[in-house]
Amino acid sequence: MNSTFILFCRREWQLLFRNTANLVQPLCFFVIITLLFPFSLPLENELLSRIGGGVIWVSAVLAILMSLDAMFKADYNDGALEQWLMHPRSLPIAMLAKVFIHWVATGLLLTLFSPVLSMAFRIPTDQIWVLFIGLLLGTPSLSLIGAIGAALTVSLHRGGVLLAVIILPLYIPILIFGAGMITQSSLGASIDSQVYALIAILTLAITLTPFAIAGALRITIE
Amino acid sequence: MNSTFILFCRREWQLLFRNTANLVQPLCFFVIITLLFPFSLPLENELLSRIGGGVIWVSAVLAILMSLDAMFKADYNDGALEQWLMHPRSLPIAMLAKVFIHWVATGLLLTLFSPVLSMAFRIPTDQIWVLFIGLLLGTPSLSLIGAIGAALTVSLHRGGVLLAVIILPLYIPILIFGAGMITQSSLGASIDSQVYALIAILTLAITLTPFAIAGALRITIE
Amino acid sequence: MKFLSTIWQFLNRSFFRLGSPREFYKISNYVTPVFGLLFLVLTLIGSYNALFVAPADYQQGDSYRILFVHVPSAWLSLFIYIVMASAAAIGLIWRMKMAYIVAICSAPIGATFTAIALATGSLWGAPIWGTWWEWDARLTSELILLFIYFGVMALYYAFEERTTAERAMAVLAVVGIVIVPIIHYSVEWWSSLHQGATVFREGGPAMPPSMLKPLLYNALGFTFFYGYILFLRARNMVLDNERKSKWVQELVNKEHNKEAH
Amino acid sequence: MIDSQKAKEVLLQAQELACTRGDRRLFESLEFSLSEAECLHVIGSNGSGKTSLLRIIAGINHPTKGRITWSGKPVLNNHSSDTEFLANLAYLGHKDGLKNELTSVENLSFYRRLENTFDPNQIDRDLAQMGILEHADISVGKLSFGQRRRLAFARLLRSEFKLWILDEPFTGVDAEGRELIEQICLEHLATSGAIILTNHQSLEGSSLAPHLSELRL
Amino acid sequence: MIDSQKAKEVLLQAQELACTRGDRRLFESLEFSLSEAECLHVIGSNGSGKTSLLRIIAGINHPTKGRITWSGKPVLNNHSSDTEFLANLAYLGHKDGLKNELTSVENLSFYRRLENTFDPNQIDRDLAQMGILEHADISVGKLSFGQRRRLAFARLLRSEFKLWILDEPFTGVDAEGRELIEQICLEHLATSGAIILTNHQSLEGSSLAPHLSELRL
Ligand code: HEM
Ligand SMILES: Nc1ncnc2c1ncn2[C@@H]1O[C@H](COP(=O)(O)OP(=O)(O)OP(=O)(O)O)[C@@H](O)[C@H]1O
Ligand SMILES: Nc1ncnc2c1ncn2[C@@H]1O[C@H](COP(=O)(O)OP(=O)(O)OP(=O)(O)O)[C@@H](O)[C@H]1O
Ligand SMILES: [Mg+2]
Ligand SMILES: [Mg+2]
Repeated sequence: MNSTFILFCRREWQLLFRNTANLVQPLCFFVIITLLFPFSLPLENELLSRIGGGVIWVSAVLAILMSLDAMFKADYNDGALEQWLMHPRSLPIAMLAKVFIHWVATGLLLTLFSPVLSMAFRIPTDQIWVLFIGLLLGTPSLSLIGAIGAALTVSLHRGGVLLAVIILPLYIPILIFGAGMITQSSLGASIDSQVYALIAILTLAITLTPFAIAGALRITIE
Repeated sequence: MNSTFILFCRREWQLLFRNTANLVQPLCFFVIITLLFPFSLPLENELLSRIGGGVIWVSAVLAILMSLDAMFKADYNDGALEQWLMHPRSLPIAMLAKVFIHWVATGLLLTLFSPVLSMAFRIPTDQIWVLFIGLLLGTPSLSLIGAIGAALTVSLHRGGVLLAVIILPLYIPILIFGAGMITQSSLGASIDSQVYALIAILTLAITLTPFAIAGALRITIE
Repeated sequence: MKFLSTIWQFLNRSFFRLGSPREFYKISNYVTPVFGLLFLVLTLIGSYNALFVAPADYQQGDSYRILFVHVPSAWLSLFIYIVMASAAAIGLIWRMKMAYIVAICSAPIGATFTAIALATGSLWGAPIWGTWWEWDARLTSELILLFIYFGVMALYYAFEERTTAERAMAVLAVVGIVIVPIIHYSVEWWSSLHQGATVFREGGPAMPPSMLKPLLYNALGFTFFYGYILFLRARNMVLDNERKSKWVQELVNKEHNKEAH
Repeated sequence: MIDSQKAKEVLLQAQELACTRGDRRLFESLEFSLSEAECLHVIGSNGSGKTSLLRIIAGINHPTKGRITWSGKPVLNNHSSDTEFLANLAYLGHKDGLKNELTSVENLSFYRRLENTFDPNQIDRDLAQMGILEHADISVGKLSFGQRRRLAFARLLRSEFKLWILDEPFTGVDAEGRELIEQICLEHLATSGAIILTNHQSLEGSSLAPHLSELRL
Repeated sequence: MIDSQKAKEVLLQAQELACTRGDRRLFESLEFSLSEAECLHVIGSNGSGKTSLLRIIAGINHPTKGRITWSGKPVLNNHSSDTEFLANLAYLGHKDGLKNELTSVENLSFYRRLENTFDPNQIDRDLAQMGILEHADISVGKLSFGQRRRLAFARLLRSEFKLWILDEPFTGVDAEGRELIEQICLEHLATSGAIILTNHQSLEGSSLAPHLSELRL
């Protein structure tokens, strides 16, 4: 069981680095979306710093969302998924590994990068930490939940947008807690409840979503 | 030449309606992205109405962007693009038709829907019109320019994010003019220069991009 | 003990009987009109009482009467989701065709009630809160519910193969259930404009009986309306899905003969 | 055989064709010509460059060196604006250009319209000829592998292409379908068309034999 | 032939299998059994349901009705948790499960690791056996159609699967490759494995003939 996880991690990791573009793209995307806002809003520093945290969260959600579509597509098209379905190894564990590497390449990377962007938005230093922790706790859940949607839409030709439509509503609670942390801390209030909520969501997601993903794949692949 | 346009329009239209989900998804996506913001920002009406126009523009750009990836993917995978390349009919005209239907399903639809969202953001009525006209003039250019990126990345496995990275910078001028119109009009200033700029971009895009798209396809398909 | 097991067996049998499309169709022949009738009677009584019997509110005047539509629809929007998700889960676990049909037929009805709750809430909010929309926890979570309903339907219609479509839809419906507690507890967990639980709360309803009675009548009436529409839609779907089977062919022939005579 | 073909017009000529993929030189100074009513069987083991050659002729890939002429006129380097050549060319490879979402009829109609040879009755007849009329109204994504190959081939019926380029046209079709396709190819050759094809089995015993010439890679 | 097989253990048995795709009934009350050292050739014209049958046996699709037993034990409805059966099963269809971005060696290594039979030297030997060692280090997306099919087949070498399910294993491979594959199948049968395959040409003349039994759809 343990080695299934490692085996799949290894494979995904290999694939990730085979095309280094894969590694930097979600990050670039995150940065670009974030930077679109200053272009489209009236230019006032105070306005920017007030909405900065929210914008970064929304951009993170969108960057992850846009990378989801490709998550199972290639494996579906070339028949690799069929082979895994037929294999006695645990599919949920394998999928957990896949999602884990996906998170490393998207969520983790952009979390690490978020402080830089925060500075561009002139977000105060203490709130930068809040943002960082929120993203660190929130993005794995985004990858996990998103993978369910990716699995459900893998056999559809234009799944990309449908994926967004079914997954975004499920992302909203995470967004509310994550972005809420920033609003709270800017008011000087405690952020404990949000942190607990994010941890609870993450725990649930790690334990339950692998089964949902595996189940969804078994359903959609025929 | 004319009939090439109609022939391809017809085909795309057919494909669009074969799966009605395709038709409503970009719109849903636009609505959902727009609605993400209120969740992630401090709740103040005055703040919302100030950033509303910009948010709607950014959402439109992102909704179109996310639908671009699928534009040529299916035709590439099943070999239809090869067949068109080999055909004596004008490829640029054919591609113009493809983009036109894409725009109808994305840009036009979400332009028509934008007034409703504007109301949710409490944007004043006169600015709703400004937003509407801006989107109507701007979104076709977004589809056209985006199609170049879609054509360039069609043969890549994870083109989606790369596409965004290469296209978004090209979108920024349109975004600046489009969203600038709203800022200008909220200050009571004239929006003529932005309107002219958008019209100029659109004219250029319609005349030039079809050739760029066709050229890009010839390069990337091997 | 024996008694209990008999009951269990009976329940089990009837459960699986309902699970067969043919049995369902037979039963629905009787149940559908009953539901329709109950809906009419209850809603008429409820609405009469709501409009003419219940007193005007001392603060809100007559505008509060929108409550008699708003609250039942809001409850139903949640109730239908629970029914849909449970049916979906049953379908996934026991591979029961009927459960999927119930789930997919519930989705548009649920979405409609959600839309009605949103619309009436907005209408009501305009005079009470001075705004028809606010990005407040209760309201936004209800809006998310609407999107989840849309997502479930979009997913179903995106697949060509029916069996795949219904099972994929079922997974999403089950996953989406998390929104229901969020909506219900949103008023407690976050400070909200929307008022807290007024009816189903500890210490009984905080509402005079003259208002409570028509509310409950309407709520029950709306529920039967849901049942009525559900059965109508499910009947159609059963016929469509089973159009190749013998019993539907026989049914069609019978109808045909009737017309011929 | 050679004598009878000398009289026919030479349609396609390749001179000094060379192709390098990655580090491997697939072929070099390849020369051949193709006349009317001739069927060129490109033979080679796996990876010898048959598909590459066919795609070069079709203008999808580019040769490293060499020239191709069509009825004596050189084909432009990138083919793209050489409408005369393109109008005479049909390529059928492993990918078939059919849309999964559309039905057989819709797919075929699109290509017929593209080629200005659209006629709804004809389409039905063509599908019937290929033995897939029964499945005309289910979406192509649901067809079996062989049915799909048959549909792809149906495109070539009654079209005005003079040169057919077929990459392993018999993959996936059953014995009956194979005969059918050979028959259709024969008819095409009889109307002074030309065919370039690859196939891993020898075609010597087939009905195409009298028209066959071979090119070994 | 029949006598000699009676003695062998029956591995797979299908009872009353039925499959409906869309509105079409493909087969009904299909019964067959497969013993050790037996090669079942599923024969049928295009669209007769061969691929559907193979995928049902592999557990990728679901039958409309019927039961499958493996060494006497019924296979669970959805296969998913029937690890004993799954561990004995290899399916090779038109899609091959190879990653375009990875090289042949990397692709093969992944599957070998998945099956706990990883050994780097062995992999090189297997690629050499399939005649693609030369291309071991270019990414699979660049292989020719036939090379890719050979690589897909290489997965089956030295694996512990008892039952091979092969959907048109000879498509795209050249004559030499075909012989190679037949040879490998023979070896598998000799070690009391079993094979179910489809192929559009008859296999009567091939080296598999002594083990062959036919199932007509
Ligand atoms: C768009 C605006 C609104 C939305 C989306 C909305 C939504 C809902 C929902 C979902 C419920 C059911 C809660 C549950 O059962 O847990 C509900 C109940 C209720 N709503 Fe609203 N509402 C809105 C506006 C209003 C307004 C303006 C009022 C009046 C001031 C109001 C009064 C009530 C009452 C009295 C209940 C019953 C509470 C109970 O006993 O649970 N709502 N609403
Ligand atoms: N999802 C589906 N919906 C409807 N019909 C389908 C579906 N999938 C396959 N079919 C039909 O089932 C039939 C059998 O398909 P299958 O792929 O099993 O045939 P096959 O015997 O493998 O044919 P071939 O020799 O062409 O590979 C075909 O007529 C096909 O059109
Ligand atoms: N993009 C590429 N980069 C590097 N090498 C390539 C590329 N494309 C193809 N090749 C190599 O070129 C050779 C010829 O490929 P091609 O597809 O033309 O062969 P083929 O004769 O059609 O073989 P098959 O009988 O297997 O279809 C192969 O060895 C392949 O590995
Ligand atoms: Mg080839
Ligand atoms: Mg098949």
